[in-house]
Amino acid sequence: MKFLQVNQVTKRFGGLVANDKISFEMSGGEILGIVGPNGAGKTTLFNCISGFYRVNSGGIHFEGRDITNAPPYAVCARGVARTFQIVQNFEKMTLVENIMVGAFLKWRRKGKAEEEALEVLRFIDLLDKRNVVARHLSPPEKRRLGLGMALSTQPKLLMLDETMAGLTPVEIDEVLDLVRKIRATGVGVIVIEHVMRAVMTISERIIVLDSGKKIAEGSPDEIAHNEGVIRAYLGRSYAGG
Amino acid sequence: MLPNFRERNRLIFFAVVLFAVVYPFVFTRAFHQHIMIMVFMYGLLAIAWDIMGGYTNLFSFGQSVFFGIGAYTSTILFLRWGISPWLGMAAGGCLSGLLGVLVSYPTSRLRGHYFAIATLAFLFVVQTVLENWKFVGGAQGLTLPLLQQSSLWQFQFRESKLPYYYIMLALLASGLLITRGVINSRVGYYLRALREAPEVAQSLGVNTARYRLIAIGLSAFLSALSGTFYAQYVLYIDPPSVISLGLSVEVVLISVFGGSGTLYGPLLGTAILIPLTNLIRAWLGGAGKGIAYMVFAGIIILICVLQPEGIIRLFKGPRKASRGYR
Amino acid sequence: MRSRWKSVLVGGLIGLVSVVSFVSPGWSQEKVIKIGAHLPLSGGTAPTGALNREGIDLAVDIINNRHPELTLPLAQSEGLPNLGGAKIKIVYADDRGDPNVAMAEVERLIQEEKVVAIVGGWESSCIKTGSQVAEKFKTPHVSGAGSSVDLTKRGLSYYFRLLAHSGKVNKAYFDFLGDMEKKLGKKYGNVAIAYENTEYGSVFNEQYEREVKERGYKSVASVPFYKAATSVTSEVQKLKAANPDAFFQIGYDPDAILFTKTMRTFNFTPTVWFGMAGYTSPKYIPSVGNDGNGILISGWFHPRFKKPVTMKVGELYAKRYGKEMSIPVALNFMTPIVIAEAINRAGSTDKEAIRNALEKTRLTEDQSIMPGPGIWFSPVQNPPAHSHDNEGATMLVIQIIDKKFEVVWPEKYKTAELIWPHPKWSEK
Amino acid sequence: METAILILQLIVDGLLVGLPYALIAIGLTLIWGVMDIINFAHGEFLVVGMYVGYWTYALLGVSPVLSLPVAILLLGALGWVTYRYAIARVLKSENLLSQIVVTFGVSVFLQNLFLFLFSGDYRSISQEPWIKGDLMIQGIFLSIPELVISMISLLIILLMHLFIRRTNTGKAIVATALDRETAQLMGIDTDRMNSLTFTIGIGCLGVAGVLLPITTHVSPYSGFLFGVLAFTIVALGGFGSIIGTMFAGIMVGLVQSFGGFLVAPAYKYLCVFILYLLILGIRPRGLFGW
Repeated sequence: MKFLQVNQVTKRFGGLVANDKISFEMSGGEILGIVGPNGAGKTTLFNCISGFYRVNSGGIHFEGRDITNAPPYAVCARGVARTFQIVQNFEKMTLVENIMVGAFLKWRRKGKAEEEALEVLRFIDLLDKRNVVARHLSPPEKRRLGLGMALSTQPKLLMLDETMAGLTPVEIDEVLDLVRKIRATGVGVIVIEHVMRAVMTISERIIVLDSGKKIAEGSPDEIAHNEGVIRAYLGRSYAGG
Repeated sequence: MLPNFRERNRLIFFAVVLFAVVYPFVFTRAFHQHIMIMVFMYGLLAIAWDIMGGYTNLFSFGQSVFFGIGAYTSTILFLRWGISPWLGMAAGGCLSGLLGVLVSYPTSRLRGHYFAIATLAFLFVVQTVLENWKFVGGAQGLTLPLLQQSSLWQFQFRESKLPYYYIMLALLASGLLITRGVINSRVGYYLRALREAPEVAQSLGVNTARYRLIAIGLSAFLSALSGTFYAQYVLYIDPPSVISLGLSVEVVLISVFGGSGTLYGPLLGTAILIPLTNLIRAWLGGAGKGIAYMVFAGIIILICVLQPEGIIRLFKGPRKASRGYR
Repeated sequence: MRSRWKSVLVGGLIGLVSVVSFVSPGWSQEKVIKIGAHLPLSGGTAPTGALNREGIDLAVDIINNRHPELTLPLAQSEGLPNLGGAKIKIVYADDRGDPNVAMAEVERLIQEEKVVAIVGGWESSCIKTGSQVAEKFKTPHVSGAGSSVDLTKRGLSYYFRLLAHSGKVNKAYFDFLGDMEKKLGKKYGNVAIAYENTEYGSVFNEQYEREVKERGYKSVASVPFYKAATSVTSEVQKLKAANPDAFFQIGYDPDAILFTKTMRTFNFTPTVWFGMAGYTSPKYIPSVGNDGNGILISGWFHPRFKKPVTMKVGELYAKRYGKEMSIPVALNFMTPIVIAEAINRAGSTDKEAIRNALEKTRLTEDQSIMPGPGIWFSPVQNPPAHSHDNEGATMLVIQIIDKKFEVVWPEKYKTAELIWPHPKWSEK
Repeated sequence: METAILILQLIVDGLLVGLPYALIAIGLTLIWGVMDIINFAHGEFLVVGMYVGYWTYALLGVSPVLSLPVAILLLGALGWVTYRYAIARVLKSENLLSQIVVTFGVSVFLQNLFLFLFSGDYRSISQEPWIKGDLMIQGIFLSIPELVISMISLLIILLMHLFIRRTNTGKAIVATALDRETAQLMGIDTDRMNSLTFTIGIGCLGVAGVLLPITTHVSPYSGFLFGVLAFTIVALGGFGSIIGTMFAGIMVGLVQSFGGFLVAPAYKYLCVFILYLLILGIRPRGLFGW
């Protein structure tokens, strides 16, 4: 059975159709990039998969089990974790406490959860700040913490929503290494990104969305030269040449 | 700097426990013992309220409803079927917890002031129903018969207040331990997480609705224990004295004054405010026209404006964590 | 700098709390017998509490000083002769009209102030908890107010009540109604009641329902209302639809005024309108003016009712406070006198001796300003019989005539002619 | 024919009760909508107005209507002072609980201040020189004072609606309520909007306050029930919407009137709160909220 199956997923907000019959599949341990201009429905698709939005029609199956419209905590329990476009941590709690909240999903006892949390902090290179209150972190550190929190639930599929936005090239490379490290542990990754350089280098396969529809799917090279994609990104005139 | 800070806290904790145990032998006058018993009773109520208000941001005025359910359940079980108030207390706690959960389920999804107003409406509904329900004594209230001699099983003591004192102290201590256990466990972390960012907590596998209900159930249970104690202590309960906005609001003030969302904040608030109001009432009450409560309110406003986080933050010392980011 | 200032504030607060709690008010020990009094000196019924206080102060003045013209006990002498002229001193406590505050305050009076007896209490619920605490500490508690029957149905041996309980109040109404029906040969079968939904009101309603059943009347409407309501429109609508012959309204002055205004608006005029409690408060007539004319009140007291000692005490009160004596002043007036007489007769301030003396109290008609043949108490009996209830207490039926209270029944004490039936709103 | 008159009478009773409720709730809806603050002292501020009205009558022997301007100015000033010295500082702390408790402290303080100044007495204006008497139109009974108060309430509500919808300051207040940050970006001094909203919100309590002692009584504790009803109306009507609050106020009045007659007078307020809990379950955002 397929690792992740999304077929004919449609999401409407009143008249606006944010996702229009989008379908794609993922085999295990793959990095899938999702790109598209602003308002193409990328984050909406994310929220549909992770249960924050109820889907108007279509189905989502993860490891053969139907998770369409399941509540976010159930989707997470199945092994699908996500980060948020606007980073949100638990401001008043320390770093280790932030991670522990996710860790508690797998380990009921406080001691074991704390151990796992410290492990994750080492993985995302924030161990030295474990007792710092999240509010005092720098934006890039906050984003890494967000990533760590998602990881702490031991997911099989990790969905990253614009994790690289606003980072310096050096910081972007750090995140890319991190994603590769995650991928190496067998975890599947979906990346939503605007930073083309990053998504092109990291993704094995890319889906392009434009105004709610899937207009292209393929390897980074195919996508780079795809007629429709260029038109969607750079507007009518460019595509002509 | 960190280690001796924890030392200082442990020292204070033992000093307080010692003071509480020794107190009735030092202050033998019943009035002073009465004040301390009220401190314990309101203390348990404030801790219970804080589980909902402080740790889960479910600001509620319904605390006196749970208190009232505790009082009425044990009293009716005792009057109608002769069941010992101890069993009545347990039954009252469970019933109150159950009712709290059932009623809060639809409204717990609401945020901030909606939930507060819903609990206000709920308080008014329960009070009106009790006032007109003959089976529970309606507006006349219920009088517990005065037993000829004290008995632990019937939870009534004639001569001195000491048994009441230590029973309430034990109830408060158990409430504190239960709360501490919960706060430091998985449930505690989940509650603090869903207080700050419910969506993020959900995305990390926290069933926010269920954990809110756990907080409400626990808070209702502990409040009901205080209710049964009050019924056995006063031997007469009627809707206005047991289920009233005044009581709910007093509990909120105490908890916030002391510092909500902390374990010992509500206790500190009770330890300061309850003696203060009783003393002012005893001292000026006879002559004054409610001056006591004007002073009380004035202090609350002052504290809110000067120290919004509550008194307890004064004693927390420097922020526990160093500032990692410049 | 700011945080240091804050800890000073809190330190000062805790210091204040500890210092204050150890200073206990102890007065010098000249020959004084301390009696405690718990009344609502703040809260909703504060004005009535203040009137009670005036009555008690006047009674104490009569005990402590010589008043030869009065036939009240201990009026001739200064203080208590059998105890070397010891003077009575009242220690007041504010129970805010709240039962559990009453409990704490009575306990403080007994334990802290070391009073030998307790008087007072206005609301039945406060007297209930106050007397329960007095019983626990074996201290006599005499209340002049509190008409709820439950108070004397608990088999308490230290609690005594002077007031006719609401059972007798209802009996007086229906006796009066029975007399009128015989005299006019008409039957006023349909009756309705609007009662305040509190302990006081619902106990009264229970008595009312028993009288209605016993005497074969038909209760066409029974309307509990929310005390101190903002509006009683739906209550009056309900009553008007039931169209009763006799209408009973029980509640304190805010609701009495509101009912009067709303009944006028909806032109609701029962043949007989009985009012309780609120209608006797000094606030009622000034607020409603002529609209109150014709209302019948079963009263425990009337300042101008034809009894010499009552008239004289009325004058004393008027001289001292510049206004006519009202019911809240009179009800608790007798309580310090009854206790002082008992202490004097017992010749000691031992609480047990006082209790025994109170059980044997036998005051004649002229030794009390209240209507009825005098003051003596029923023995302690187990419920539902009444323990320590003032058997001598009887009721008057008073009517508001031309904005003044006049006694209209029983005939013996009449001060004016009865208006019958209740006048139309237009005629008032 | 009989029941038709009765239903009409109950509708009229509901309106005569509902409109003043709505006027009282207007201030609350603005304050709540703009600053997300529960003003617990709303009932007590109303009582300030009631005492102004009563004492004008009792001391000067004139109709409380004359004291309308005084009451509005006094309450407006009181609202401004409360905002500047209590609310503004607590708002900065973002501590939800302190924000609720501070207004609650003001309410307890005011209640006991009244008790200290005017004792616990229930006072009402019995012989109102101008607005008095009753009406009877085709079997419907009306009290003139209640009619006058309802009409004035309606007038003030519509004025407030126009102010909010038509004037610039009004729009600025709405903007602050909708999205504080964006409003600030648009150059709106949101702090001034806050104090303005508080001043206007409390000020219009003066209108209702001054006239109420004619039909009901004022005591230090009268504020409680009016306050709780106002909370419910605002939560039902949805925060910040003037027209929504008006309809919610009228609905509460009708439920109180019909519930009181058909179910039982003791349950008239109960019906209001049960209705509120039901609607809350279906539409937490209130019926007309934006």
